[in-house]
Amino acid sequence: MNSPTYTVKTHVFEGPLDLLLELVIKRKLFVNDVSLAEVTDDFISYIEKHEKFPIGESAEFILIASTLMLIKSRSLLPELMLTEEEEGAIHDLEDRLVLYARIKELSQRLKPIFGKEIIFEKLPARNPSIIFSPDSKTDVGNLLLALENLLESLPKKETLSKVTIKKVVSLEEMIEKLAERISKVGKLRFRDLKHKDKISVIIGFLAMLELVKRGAIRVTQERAGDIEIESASITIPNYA
Amino acid sequence: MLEQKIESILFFRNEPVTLAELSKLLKVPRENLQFSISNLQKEYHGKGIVIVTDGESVSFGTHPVNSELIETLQKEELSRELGRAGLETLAIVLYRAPVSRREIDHIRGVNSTFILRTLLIRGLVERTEGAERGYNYKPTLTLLEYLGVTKREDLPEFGSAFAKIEEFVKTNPDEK
Amino acid sequence: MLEQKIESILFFRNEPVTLAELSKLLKVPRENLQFSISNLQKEYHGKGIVIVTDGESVSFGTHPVNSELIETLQKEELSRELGRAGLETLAIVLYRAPVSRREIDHIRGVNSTFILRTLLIRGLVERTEGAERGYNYKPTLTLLEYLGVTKREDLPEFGSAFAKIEEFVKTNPDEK
Repeated sequence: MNSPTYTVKTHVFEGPLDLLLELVIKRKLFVNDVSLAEVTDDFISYIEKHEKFPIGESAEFILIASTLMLIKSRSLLPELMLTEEEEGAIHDLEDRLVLYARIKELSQRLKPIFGKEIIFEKLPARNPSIIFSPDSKTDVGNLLLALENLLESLPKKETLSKVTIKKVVSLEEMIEKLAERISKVGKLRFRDLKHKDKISVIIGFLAMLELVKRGAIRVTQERAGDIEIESASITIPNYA
Repeated sequence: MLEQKIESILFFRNEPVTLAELSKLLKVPRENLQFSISNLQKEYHGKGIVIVTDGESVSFGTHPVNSELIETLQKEELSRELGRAGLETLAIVLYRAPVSRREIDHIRGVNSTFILRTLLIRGLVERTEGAERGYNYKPTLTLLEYLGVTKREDLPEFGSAFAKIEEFVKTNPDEK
Repeated sequence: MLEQKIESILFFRNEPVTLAELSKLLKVPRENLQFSISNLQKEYHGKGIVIVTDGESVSFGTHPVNSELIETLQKEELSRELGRAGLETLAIVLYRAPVSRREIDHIRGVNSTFILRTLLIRGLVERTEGAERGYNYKPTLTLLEYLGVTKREDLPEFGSAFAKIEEFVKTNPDEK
């Protein structure tokens, strides 16, 4: 009943776009791929701390996380070529974020006028002339039918759309492929990315990406599909 | 402006308002009101709505040239099909009376203000003073007779339909 | 005169009247009605009653400047509370109607079923049959009335709400 994580989420952020926008605005940035790359880590670490979202929402969080990951990969490794679909996903996220920011601005314009100077419709007549006037369908059969249709359409527990589940399931796959492609660009390979959950896969991946960029790890390829990371930290030259 | 305020009040109240009441509401002496009202009467000259007064109370009314049109409208209103909204609202009132508007809204998932007004005017439902400040709605005797139902248990599937509504209301409590 | 007749009907009816009804009742094409209604809106400028329309329905209402005065006559309690989710959803519906639930979800990045239900029950938004099998959502006259505007175009920044965004979306794909 009172799940603390749920409380935190609803009181702080209305979903992943809200969170992402807040992170961008907090750094006084405009929405573009540079700012999104910058806030990627914050975004992921927020999800990590609030892992127990309702399933539908965590799916949306993970989808957006995966797009951010693409953005960040590209910003760190400009040689990385993204597919048209991936580019599309990035643009779509940027467009959504810009639109959402605008909606928020507009909602702030509505806030001060809502319920301030109301236009009232007239009160219903106090003593209307009442004439018994059923219509052609006023009989017990049709009334029961109307009731049954209504009962049928009453809201039920939200089920996650199949599309979303499919997208989330394929996330891991996407990361593996991306890792493989990065390994080609960066001449390196990764250790097995099969973590216990998707978020740690993303986090592991991002952390690794960062390290690769800094040249802090060297990865050797044993055989196709098998990834190994070797720490290079001992050999980092010390310029101090 | 005084005229503006009078217009708003008369329109909103939708029934004759006495000068005494207007005077109290607007904190303005009667004479000023009389002056403004006669101004308004001139202003509305030639319009579809008119200001009617007997010197004691005032109200808006429709212009008599359109009385035939209004009669047609009235008849048309009463003979119109109730539609899905009307039938489902009426069904809820039948199966769950006495029921508040709030509960009807909650079950239907949409606002029922206007449709309930229609059902009232058409003599299909009536309201009784409810618990808090709201009204409760129940079917009229005429409707029950017309449907051939002497008690609501006679309604088809009464038990199971009632139980389903009950379950929904219980598992989806009204937040407010 | 058409304006006169419209005035009489609007005043007589206890709820907003659709243009479709008016057109049928008065045997006049929609365009003529739209013209007359916009004439009426101008005619009532500065008066104590206003004409509210969303292009689909029309209603008389009291002038927003008299809001406080009329509220003292109102027995029903008004609920002015509206959380962030509610405001955002209303903004989407107001500035982008007709809009499907999916679009609303997509813009906000969260499921809007629950908040839409609340807004429907409060009578601030309504649904219309959409293209496929889903519903579309649009603002009700009640919502415009709550905001004190007589038409959507009078909402803050209505015309320019998305001008900049459209530019961004247009140029965004070739940014790189």
